[in-house]
Amino acid sequence: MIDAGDTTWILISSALVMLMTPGLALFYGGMVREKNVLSTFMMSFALIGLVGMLWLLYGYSLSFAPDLGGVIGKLDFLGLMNVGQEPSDIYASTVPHLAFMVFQGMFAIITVALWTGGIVERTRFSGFLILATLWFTIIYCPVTHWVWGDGGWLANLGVLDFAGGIVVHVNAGMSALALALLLRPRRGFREGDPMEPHNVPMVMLGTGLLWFGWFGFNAGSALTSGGLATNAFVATNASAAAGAFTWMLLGWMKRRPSALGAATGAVAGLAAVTPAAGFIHPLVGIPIGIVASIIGYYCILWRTKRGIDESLDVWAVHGMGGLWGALATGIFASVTINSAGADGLLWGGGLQFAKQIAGVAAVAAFAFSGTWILGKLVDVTIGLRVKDEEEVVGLDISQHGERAYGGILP
Amino acid sequence: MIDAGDTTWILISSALVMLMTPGLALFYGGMVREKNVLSTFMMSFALIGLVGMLWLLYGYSLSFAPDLGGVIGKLDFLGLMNVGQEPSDIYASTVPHLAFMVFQGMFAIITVALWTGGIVERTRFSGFLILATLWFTIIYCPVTHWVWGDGGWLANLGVLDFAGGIVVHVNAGMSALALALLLRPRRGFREGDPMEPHNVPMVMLGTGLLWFGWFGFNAGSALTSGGLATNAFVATNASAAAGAFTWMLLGWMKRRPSALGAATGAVAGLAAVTPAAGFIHPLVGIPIGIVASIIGYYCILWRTKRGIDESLDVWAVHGMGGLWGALATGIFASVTINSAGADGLLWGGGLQFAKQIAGVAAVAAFAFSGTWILGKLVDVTIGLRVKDEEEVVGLDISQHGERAYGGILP
Amino acid sequence: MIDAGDTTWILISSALVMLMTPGLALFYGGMVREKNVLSTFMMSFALIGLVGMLWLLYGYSLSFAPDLGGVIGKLDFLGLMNVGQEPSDIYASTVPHLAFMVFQGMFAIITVALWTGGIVERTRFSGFLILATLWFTIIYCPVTHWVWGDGGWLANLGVLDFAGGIVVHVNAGMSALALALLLRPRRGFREGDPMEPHNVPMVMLGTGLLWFGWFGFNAGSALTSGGLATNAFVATNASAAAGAFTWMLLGWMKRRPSALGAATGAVAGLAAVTPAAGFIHPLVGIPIGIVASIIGYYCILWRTKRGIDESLDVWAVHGMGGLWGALATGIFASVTINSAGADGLLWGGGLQFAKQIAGVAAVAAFAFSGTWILGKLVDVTIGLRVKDEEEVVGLDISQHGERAYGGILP
Amino acid sequence: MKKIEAVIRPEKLETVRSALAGIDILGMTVTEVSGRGRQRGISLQWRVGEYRVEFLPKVKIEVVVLDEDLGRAMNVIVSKARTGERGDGKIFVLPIDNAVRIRTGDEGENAI
Amino acid sequence: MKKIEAVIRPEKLETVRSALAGIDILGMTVTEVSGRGRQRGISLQWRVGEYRVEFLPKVKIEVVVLDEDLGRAMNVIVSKARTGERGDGKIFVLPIDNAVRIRTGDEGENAI
Amino acid sequence: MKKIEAVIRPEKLETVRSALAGIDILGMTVTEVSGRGRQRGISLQWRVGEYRVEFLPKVKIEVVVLDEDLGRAMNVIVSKARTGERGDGKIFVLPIDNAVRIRTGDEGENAI
Ligand SMILES: Nc1ncnc2c1ncn2[C@@H]1O[C@H](COP(=O)(O)OP(=O)(O)O)[C@@H](O)[C@H]1O
Ligand SMILES: Nc1ncnc2c1ncn2[C@@H]1O[C@H](COP(=O)(O)OP(=O)(O)O)[C@@H](O)[C@H]1O
Ligand SMILES: Nc1ncnc2c1ncn2[C@@H]1O[C@H](COP(=O)(O)OP(=O)(O)O)[C@@H](O)[C@H]1O
Repeated sequence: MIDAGDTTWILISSALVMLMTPGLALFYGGMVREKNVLSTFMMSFALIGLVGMLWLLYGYSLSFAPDLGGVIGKLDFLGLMNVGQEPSDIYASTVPHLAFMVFQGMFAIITVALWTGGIVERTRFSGFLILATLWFTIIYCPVTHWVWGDGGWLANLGVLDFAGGIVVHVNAGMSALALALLLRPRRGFREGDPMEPHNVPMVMLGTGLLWFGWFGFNAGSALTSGGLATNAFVATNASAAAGAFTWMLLGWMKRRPSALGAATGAVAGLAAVTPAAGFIHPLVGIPIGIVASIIGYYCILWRTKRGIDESLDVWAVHGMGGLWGALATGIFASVTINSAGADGLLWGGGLQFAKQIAGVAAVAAFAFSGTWILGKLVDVTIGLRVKDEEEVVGLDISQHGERAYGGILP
Repeated sequence: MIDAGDTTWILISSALVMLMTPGLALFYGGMVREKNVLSTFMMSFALIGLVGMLWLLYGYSLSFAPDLGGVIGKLDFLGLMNVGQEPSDIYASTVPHLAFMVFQGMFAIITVALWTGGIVERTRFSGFLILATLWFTIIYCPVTHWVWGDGGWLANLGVLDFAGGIVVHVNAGMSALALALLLRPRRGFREGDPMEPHNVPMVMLGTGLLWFGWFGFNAGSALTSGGLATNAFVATNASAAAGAFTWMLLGWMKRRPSALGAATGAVAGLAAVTPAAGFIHPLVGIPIGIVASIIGYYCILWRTKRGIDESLDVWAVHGMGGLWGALATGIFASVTINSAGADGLLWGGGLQFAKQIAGVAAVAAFAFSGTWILGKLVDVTIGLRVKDEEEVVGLDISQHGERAYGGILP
Repeated sequence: MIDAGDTTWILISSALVMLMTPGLALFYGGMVREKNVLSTFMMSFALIGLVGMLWLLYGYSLSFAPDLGGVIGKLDFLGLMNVGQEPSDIYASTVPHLAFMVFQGMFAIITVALWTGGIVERTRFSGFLILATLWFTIIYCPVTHWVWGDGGWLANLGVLDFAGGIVVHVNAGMSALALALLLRPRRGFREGDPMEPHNVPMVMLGTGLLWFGWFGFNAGSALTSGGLATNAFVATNASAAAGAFTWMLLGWMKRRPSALGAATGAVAGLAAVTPAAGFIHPLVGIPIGIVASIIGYYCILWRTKRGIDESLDVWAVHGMGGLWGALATGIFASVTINSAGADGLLWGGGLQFAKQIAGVAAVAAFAFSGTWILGKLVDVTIGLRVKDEEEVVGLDISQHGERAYGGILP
Repeated sequence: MKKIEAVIRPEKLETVRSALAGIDILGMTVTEVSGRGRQRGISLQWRVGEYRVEFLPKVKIEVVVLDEDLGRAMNVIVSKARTGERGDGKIFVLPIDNAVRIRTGDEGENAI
Repeated sequence: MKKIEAVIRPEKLETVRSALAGIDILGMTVTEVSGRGRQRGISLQWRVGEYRVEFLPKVKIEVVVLDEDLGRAMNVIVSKARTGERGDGKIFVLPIDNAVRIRTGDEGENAI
Repeated sequence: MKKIEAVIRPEKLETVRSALAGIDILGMTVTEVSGRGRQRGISLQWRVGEYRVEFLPKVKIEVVVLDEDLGRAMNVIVSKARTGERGDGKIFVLPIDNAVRIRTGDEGENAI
């Protein structure tokens, strides 16, 4: 039976998650140099178009249609076949099946957009579009099916992932790392060129929109309105707040409380609480956010020292944040919060903790290696990196034939 | 009976549509030159104030009060008389009458704001405010009554317009064209001065907010939460995605995939799917978006060649997009999607197709000629175009006494 | 009993109010000079983190837990004890207690953020954080309890404050004034240095987001979806529209219709209608907005002439706006709109008007004097004002070690 | 060789540029600057009242020309940039010791 | 006629401008520039750690003065722009061959 | 003393800066400018088709050097800023009458 309140919740949550991709474009776009702003934006905006269509055509089916061997969905939902205004038999029984479908579609878009942060300022746009299509099809849809699809093998195993800590963040984070290693650093990165963010207020605005949208992402994942959605909402805000504040303090201990740091910490907290939000007591959001920022901070330190140009730290912030959150779910989850969940380590659920490790490990390994192979494939065929001169001039001009800010004018 | 879920949906949809006008200000403001940014913003923001009040005072009554001869509403709802917390007898029976009223008011605001895109960078602010008041009263309210008012002649005829393809987009697009022809091109336009967009990221952000808000615009127009709203939501996203991607490819075929192009295509897709979203299968959003971008692209090409300075292409993108969408409704509409709709050409509904043509033609002709007359009237009395020196210096300084970006400072 | 529609409404309203703080950061950040943008942003963003956590830990309890002597809440809700997925016994009986809690938390965050507008461009970040913590604990939580807490003495007295005209706007406005007087003007302020807003489009975007979020603030304060929420929604929009338009005209009478003025007027209208929105006929929003702008305009004129550098006019716009709105509630409130309200002066409710005066006076006096004392305390211990050189160089560099816009680069 | 530095109104840039192109002077370097002279700043609107900005946006054109082109170039600039109102700007002529075209290494007059 | 090019700290612009106005030197052109000298850049915070920016924001003031005003103008600038810390900047004096006021066409010393 | 004004491609700034630092020339002032020369602007994408921008972003480096360092400095700039394509830019050398270090008041060659 369709419930109007629940449907409103899923629709507005879908809209909120949609807004996160423009938010991400601002978050990323503010951190690159002026010559690569539009290129960075387009890696997000083009996906709202591309993945937005592919999801309807076949992505939803591969992810959520009846199971084939635990690894992939069948083609029952191809081109929205059997997906209509009535609720699905399996998922989200109080909202139209189409609403569940489009809500999930917004997750697909932003997950692909997330890993673009690892390879900004040097990626060929044509190669990127091919890679995004392949990645969406071969990495995203299967992983989603494993974890969230009815009959997926990780779902069957009992791995908990409330809103995508594994599906979205570990997945995108490991993929970004693989691609950054494959593509090698930007020119000048190892030489210590500054790579100064061209517009930090743009980053802050992006952070605000991400935070706002994340309420749809996490609390919407309850798939109904009510106590569970509220629980996830509060936990999400707690972790984001704690993450932002912690990262600010970490920077302060070394020197100053930086705005860029606070923004990064907020996102780390949001990513980390994602898998847990609907299974934990809301107050647990605070330690989750604190630890997410500490992990993220030191992971960036490590990757910078190693000369790895995973440029906007998708791996450190989302990948490691999501990993920590998935494990934290295995520690703090409680059936008193969500009876469909499980008890974590803290309440004697050692097995659940092991399952969480298994789930993270499987997806991390698959995402890293699969993405590396796909990236290599695209690189040796179409080419995934721009020519040196194109990189030097900037991708806005070289890939898109335009520039972000118009100049000397009548 | 008031339903809490439906009311929440209409209230949040109203908020979303309200946000579209600031979104439009960004979308337009990023495309003009630095000296005219605030002027462009103010043509939207002043309307949120002006039309926001006029709607309450008399606009809602002219548009939706009991019918007078099929052409206009009576004065029963003047100053919100008889419009209260209880549902209306006629419209949206599950939400407070005031909610329906304010939702519709947000449409009025953005429709007037839309056509300002045709005459940016040269319009006198005082003349503009008078024109906007006249246009709202003499063009917008009647047209709305014709199509959506109980007893309006186009409604009686059976013309379908789910969320305003005709009322909003054809209407604003044709009006923008009339005014652009009347006001003549900006200085330097015919000489080929660049007129470079001063801030493309601002355009992209505006696009993101428009897209986000459009979910309220289209899916909110179901006036209840549930299957139909969801259908409209999914169709909307599909068309926007297809529009964005198509326009990007069109630019690429000539040279490069441009960000400005993708943003334009998204808006074209959104405008085109507006009249159709609640009558068609969601997947039909894809061809609607594709065709909208192709039409828009070639219309801009045509108007540029003809030396017409309809500056930000309200006619090509919204007007022609809305026209195409209204016809597409006559082709693809199906009563299996919406039993209150009709079957289109494809399902044997040839008559419906003819009705759609009639509806578009009537509104296009009325909007174009009516607007031209109103514009002329204002131009010869108060003046609608700034003086040459004012245009050269820029409208921010000359009309508003301020500038967008502060300079050399202590 | 939890209602899905109501819960959706409170959750989305919470998200909307959360978005207001980044909106405020833009609104304020655009008005300061380039060297202080990030500092201004951080005074808002740091609070989303800090107050976001403190609210969960003890703020909610001090504000809303069972009453202690009319002045403060007990510790029953410490660390979210007794605050769960079930509705509260006392507040908002159709939504989870956690939802009411988080909705109120978003108010706490933005109230603290509001008064930062009075002391931008010269405040030491460390001192600010301490002051914010003290202010939140010693001023905000008690005042909230007085007005909204079950058993609070102003609530018992019958003072009406629908969505925070007193709790939020009078409170923040008087506090900003006290701190501005304490901290003294920015260097160059009295000498007439221009202090030009560095980015007015950023201010406009902030205004748009504030307006959008304010629907959650005011209409969400109905705590259920339905007629009352809708009434508040419509009144809010009416007042904002009237405020924006009026301020624009005021500037025009002197010289030109300025964008910055329209933005300021919108916020004045929004602040003023806040206490009234759920008690008055929606159309009364118009005179409330008009008068709010007139009051705000002349208050700024007055404080500028007096050489008071209450830099971004929190006192004039929010404080005096909220004061006017609270009195207007005592004039225009009607039980036909809200049976839980009262009749104002206009309907014979002279006593209610007196109560409103009492409520405003009590909070204004407490906020002004309490804040002055707290500010002094912080100033003489840790220091609340940066050193002269730090102020001259700018707070972005001196307090946060970063700059907003990156420069000359490869 | 001489260097012409002309500070003009921004809105005159396009006219001046194309007039210079008309006499075959193509190379030039342009900078957005802020200037102050007899035209003493401008007052702008604020929330209430106005504030004064001491510097106005101007554009500085730098053109290095051969001695024989100097007169013509200056005449073109003066005639095209003039409105007759305060704030039209100034032209300064500076001596140049040498010039090099980086692409080829050509020096002196050949570099222009 | 001489042209003074002074590269100073941005925060000193207002002081210098009004001091020059005090000795009746009103005309000037100002540019936001980036400079490097003994004060070798600055390190800024990033998400973690810091990065170095080689160039610091400075302001360049260009004032063309009559020969007899040169000394006074330079003294004013030096005294008003000085903090005594690295990064105070430099003043350069360049010869000027000619000047024209665009509004009137006045040449030479009359144009200043 | 001479002043070198080099207009170069923005992407060459870092190379030139560090090469100059290599020969111990540290002081310099850099400005973002727009230039036009043989490389005649660029055409950019619009919604449909393209539009032409007459001026391209360039960077102007100003370095005041002692006469004896002039040749070395110019050689470094020419060699590091060259790509061989149109648009590499120009170097101009201007005479300097005097220089002052604001911090200390040192004049002439001591100020460099
Ligand atoms: N002595 C000067 N030195 C450098 N620049 C100057 C000088 N006088 C004027 N300028 C520049 O010329 C611009 C126009 O000067 P102004 O005195 O307003 O023009 P006019 O004399 O034609 O009325 C100023 O804004 C400034 O940039
Ligand atoms: N040789 C030079 N040529 C051009 N500009 C210079 C030169 N030396 C210094 N500058 C400019 O002067 C500014 C201040 O120089 P710096 O050496 O830091 O000052 P100081 O010598 O007073 O400590 C630099 O940032 C740069 O813009
Ligand atoms: N005569 C000139 N005066 C001033 N600047 C010039 C002149 N010629 C060229 N420039 C500057 O040098 C830049 C490069 O010039 P260009 O002719 O494109 O280079 P090249 O001759 O090396 O191909 C131009 O963009 C402009 O900024």
